Amino acid sequence: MASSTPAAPAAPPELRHHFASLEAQKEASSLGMWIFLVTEVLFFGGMFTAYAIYRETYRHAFEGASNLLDLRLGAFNTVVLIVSSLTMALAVWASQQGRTRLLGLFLVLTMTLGTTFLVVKYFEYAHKFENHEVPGPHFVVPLDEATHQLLPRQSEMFFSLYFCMTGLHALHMIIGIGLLLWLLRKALRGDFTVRYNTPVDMVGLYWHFVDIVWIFLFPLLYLLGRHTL
Amino acid sequence: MHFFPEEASTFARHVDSLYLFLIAVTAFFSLMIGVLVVVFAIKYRRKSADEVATEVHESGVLEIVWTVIPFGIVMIMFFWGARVFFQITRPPQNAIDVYVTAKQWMWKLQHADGHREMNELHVPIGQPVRLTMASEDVIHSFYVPAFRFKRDVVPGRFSVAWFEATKPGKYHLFCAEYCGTRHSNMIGWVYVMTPADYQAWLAGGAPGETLAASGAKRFVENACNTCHGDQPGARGPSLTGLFGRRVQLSNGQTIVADEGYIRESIVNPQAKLVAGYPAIMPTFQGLISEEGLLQLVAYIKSLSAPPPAGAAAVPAAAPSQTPPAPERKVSRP
Amino acid sequence: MSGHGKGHGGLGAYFAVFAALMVLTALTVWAAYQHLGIWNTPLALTIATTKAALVALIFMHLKDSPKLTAMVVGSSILFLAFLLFVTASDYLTRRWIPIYFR
Amino acid sequence: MNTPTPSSGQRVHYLNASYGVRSWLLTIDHKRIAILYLIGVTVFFAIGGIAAALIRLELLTPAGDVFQAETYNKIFTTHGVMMVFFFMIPGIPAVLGNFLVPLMIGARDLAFPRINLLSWYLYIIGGLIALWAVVHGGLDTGWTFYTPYSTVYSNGWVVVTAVGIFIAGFSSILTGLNFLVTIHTMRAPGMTWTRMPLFCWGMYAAAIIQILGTPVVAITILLVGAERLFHLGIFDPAQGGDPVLFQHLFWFYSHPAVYIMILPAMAVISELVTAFSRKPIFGYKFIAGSSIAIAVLSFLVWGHHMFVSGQSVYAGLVFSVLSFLVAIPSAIKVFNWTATLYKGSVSYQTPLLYALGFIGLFTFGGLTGLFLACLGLDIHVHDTYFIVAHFHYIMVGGTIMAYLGGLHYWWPKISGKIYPEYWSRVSAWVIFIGFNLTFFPQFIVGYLGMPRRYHAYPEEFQVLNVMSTAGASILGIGYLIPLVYFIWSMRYGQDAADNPWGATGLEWQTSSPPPTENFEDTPVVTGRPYDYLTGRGEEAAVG
Repeated sequence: MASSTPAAPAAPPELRHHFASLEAQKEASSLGMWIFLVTEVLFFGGMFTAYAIYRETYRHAFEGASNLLDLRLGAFNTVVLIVSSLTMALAVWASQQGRTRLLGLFLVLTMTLGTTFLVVKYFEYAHKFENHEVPGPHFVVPLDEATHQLLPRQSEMFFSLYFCMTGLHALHMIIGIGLLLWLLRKALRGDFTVRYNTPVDMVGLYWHFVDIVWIFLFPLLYLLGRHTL
Repeated sequence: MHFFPEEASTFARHVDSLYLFLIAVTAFFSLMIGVLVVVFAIKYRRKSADEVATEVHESGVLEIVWTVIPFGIVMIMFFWGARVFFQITRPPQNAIDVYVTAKQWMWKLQHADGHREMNELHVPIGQPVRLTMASEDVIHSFYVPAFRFKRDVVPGRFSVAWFEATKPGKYHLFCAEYCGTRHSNMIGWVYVMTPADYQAWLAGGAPGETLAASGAKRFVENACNTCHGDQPGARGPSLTGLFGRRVQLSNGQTIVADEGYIRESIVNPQAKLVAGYPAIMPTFQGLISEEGLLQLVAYIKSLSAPPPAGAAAVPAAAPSQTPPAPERKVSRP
Repeated sequence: MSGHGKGHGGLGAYFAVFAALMVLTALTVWAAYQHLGIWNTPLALTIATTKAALVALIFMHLKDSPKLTAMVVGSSILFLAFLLFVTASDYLTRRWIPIYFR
Repeated sequence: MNTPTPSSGQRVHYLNASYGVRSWLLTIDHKRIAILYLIGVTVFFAIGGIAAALIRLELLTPAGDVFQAETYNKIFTTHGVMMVFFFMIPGIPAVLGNFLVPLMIGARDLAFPRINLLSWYLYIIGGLIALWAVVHGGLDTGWTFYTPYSTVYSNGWVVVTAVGIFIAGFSSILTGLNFLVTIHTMRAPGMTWTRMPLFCWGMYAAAIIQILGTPVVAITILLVGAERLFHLGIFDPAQGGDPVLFQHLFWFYSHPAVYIMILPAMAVISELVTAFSRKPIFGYKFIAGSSIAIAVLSFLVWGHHMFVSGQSVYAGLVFSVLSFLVAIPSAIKVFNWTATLYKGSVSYQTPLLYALGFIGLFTFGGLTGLFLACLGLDIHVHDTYFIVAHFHYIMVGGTIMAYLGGLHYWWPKISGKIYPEYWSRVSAWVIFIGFNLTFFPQFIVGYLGMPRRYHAYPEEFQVLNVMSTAGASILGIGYLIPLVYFIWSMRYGQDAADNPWGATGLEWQTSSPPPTENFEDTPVVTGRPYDYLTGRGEEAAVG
């Protein structure tokens, strides 16, 4: 997955032997990246389908279980990711302007924000483990915050989906941060110029995509049952 | 050599006719393509190394023709197939009930009057039989080739199917969905009997308590009666006369209370809440065995049975009593 | 340097989109607490889709991308819809024919 | 790369441009990667084939007396997993497609050569992991992994196999991605979409499915693994999960996957029929368009695997009608191939024999598919040997015939050598006869009601099973013959001419085997494809 970015090698002549021109090469990279994102859409799509079906079937359990997620942390993470998308977009802009130091700055900012997201996520997860809200043998059916009665047993399904969806999203974040580190190294080495900055662009696309996934996860997981409170 | 299994149900003839039609189409087109390919290949074989083929202009008309004709044919197949499918998927009202529990690797079949069988099923001819099936572990599939019907038994829900046998005999019962190590041993027999023989079979053997009676016990064991006990001001809706009725749900929809609905209301009570009642029933997911669920359903069904006997209906088409047949089958675990 | 030069509305557009995303995030949290009946989810999804569209069009430069890219994105949405809605069609219509009539 | 060392004044081509294991394992030349795939695919085919032989051996007698039931279940699972994920799906695209797509469109390589190599490594790693799981640990779920058997009840190595398949899935995605981008951005000047060989159209259509379908099965199989490891309940009815949802997600990919297997096969046949009739293909646009139509429609028919699973009657109706519709583009192709032979100049060389075999078997296999789309009938034949026979007609009779036909057709280009014509014709006939003897009886035994995946079966089915096993032995020999003479020809075969068949197409205008850069100069295409009548073809006006 990490190799998704069809990037040119570090070698100075960025034009690979089998392309006619840099434009053609960039066009191919960009198309390849977008197609890769299509596969990512369907990859997450499988889980969104499962979510949609069970959410309809076990609406009550899902709404109750959703209220147990920490909305403040979820909203904070949403903001963090949106800011990181902005800094990523600025990084792409900086690379196109050939402003290497600015590029480095924005890459570091994006990485920091991504790491912040993951740290917050870690605390959310830890909290779930403490509360026995992790599906599996140690799962304890939680109380409904609205009615203070036990939730239906199927609330476990909500947490199954919650961990699968956010876990996979977090994995994408980790890969994204890895890609950013790689970019930073190349940027500091001065690989990117006004003429050649495809890798920044490609990683940018990936990063924004991961942000988009979260934009959907946030309301579907955190906001689902708030009106019942 | 046989090319068809025995035709022993009302579906069999329809399915076989459909099959023959499809075979005819298959044979016609396979032969047509085969003959054309061979004829062209021979007739237009290359005679000299530098031979040039004759130009044949593409023909839009031809393309349309061979798009539209197959379209027409497959639509005939579709509608015909759908008709047969509807017949197979919709049980008639006058069916007798048989409850099936599938588990690795056996079939447990229970008649409403309490007869229990293992890997064997006795049914009369000329009487629709509705199977309400549940699986205790993995997916199984109830398949009787002679009846041309099968139905997956999916865990976590009831699978309902029906058939009407037409020809006395002994037929294979297979599990058709791969279910683990001894999948191919999960087979049994269906004995189709004349009504007289069937009555004799029913009369013989000692039926345990009826399924509905077992269900009534479970009803009390699980304390269902505290809320659904028909007492005035009960916390749950009355179940008497519920089965088969339209129910008004709290979300405004109405729904027919069938086996699936009753099962769902036990394991996922909040899914389809009856209008006017609070969402307070706990889920029994994982707390009641599949067999127990079937018994509860049989019990609730019996609460709506037309005769007030309490027990589930015994086939109404019972002719006059006949002496027990000599070779009656008694089920053995 | 395809995509560049035309300018993507420049930096101003980025900050405008950022502001819009923030506002929409606040809006969706606020809306989640309102009693809208069956409309809570559709509204949340509409807001999310709007946000996603903004990110895709501006941050990901989809607005200035070749038509082919738009087709690629369109096809992903189309096939995701196949997956979601055709699967859902099974679940939604399972009870259309009750298995028992009286 | 090592330095080119042309020995004894030989022409330098991609095979002798460099030597040594490193030069192969680190190659980014699409032609060499195709060879790597050829080796991998052949090995996995052999493993799957051995499993098939053991299955047929067991089914010779009704009693399950050769293997334990559990062993038998592991064997058929091995057969399914190896054949589907590691032979059929990569088969034609990764071997022939990899070799030919750049050549046919006049490109020097695929768009992302290093990703191409990566995808081979993913394939091999995934394949070895899966092989280790099914052989060492054993897996008894069938290749379909139906829940809750796979997630809760099976004792097999589900998680490890799932990881292997997951990795191989990425290989498939990357191959598809590479083809799509290459075909979009790297066609030679003048190579418009309607001048593109039908082979590329087929690869393009298959790539669409690889891109859109594979991720869904990847996540599904990941969820199965996670469910087994962490006791999640997404498909487990004991926790309120729905096994039928697994089937939806699984078949969303796995039905279109059948078209990943057959679309490239159809693509090969389009090339063979026209080349050996020496005549332009009849209905070029319809064949090309039907490939795309199949690719799209194939995503809407998966529910016909679930007619008896308890999915809604209405969903069943919709899936049934769409399944019938997807048959029509296939029919269009068959009619057009037949019409291409009409008034052609037909030469019965081995590739054509395979192609004609394909047309016959695919037609029959495709038509028997209608039985399964037909709701009322599918209820009876579902999960019986009728299904087994049907899909083997499509996959073995269709895909493998086309794969072998294509391999024979392009072998002179790939290896630069000629294989013995006599033996190759023998192999075509032996395979055709052996195939029919193996699988035709299975239609009958299936309609009689023999369920699939049975280790032991009632005695009345024995005669047909014996016939099937007899046919399988012939079929097995049939597959060994090409293996022998292809290897033989690499050493002892005569050198092939650049264009031994007198075919059009850019791949025939470069030397055999092609140089590493494919073409001395970038070709320029000036005419329509398959222009056998004027003899101009997609002539490369070199310049």
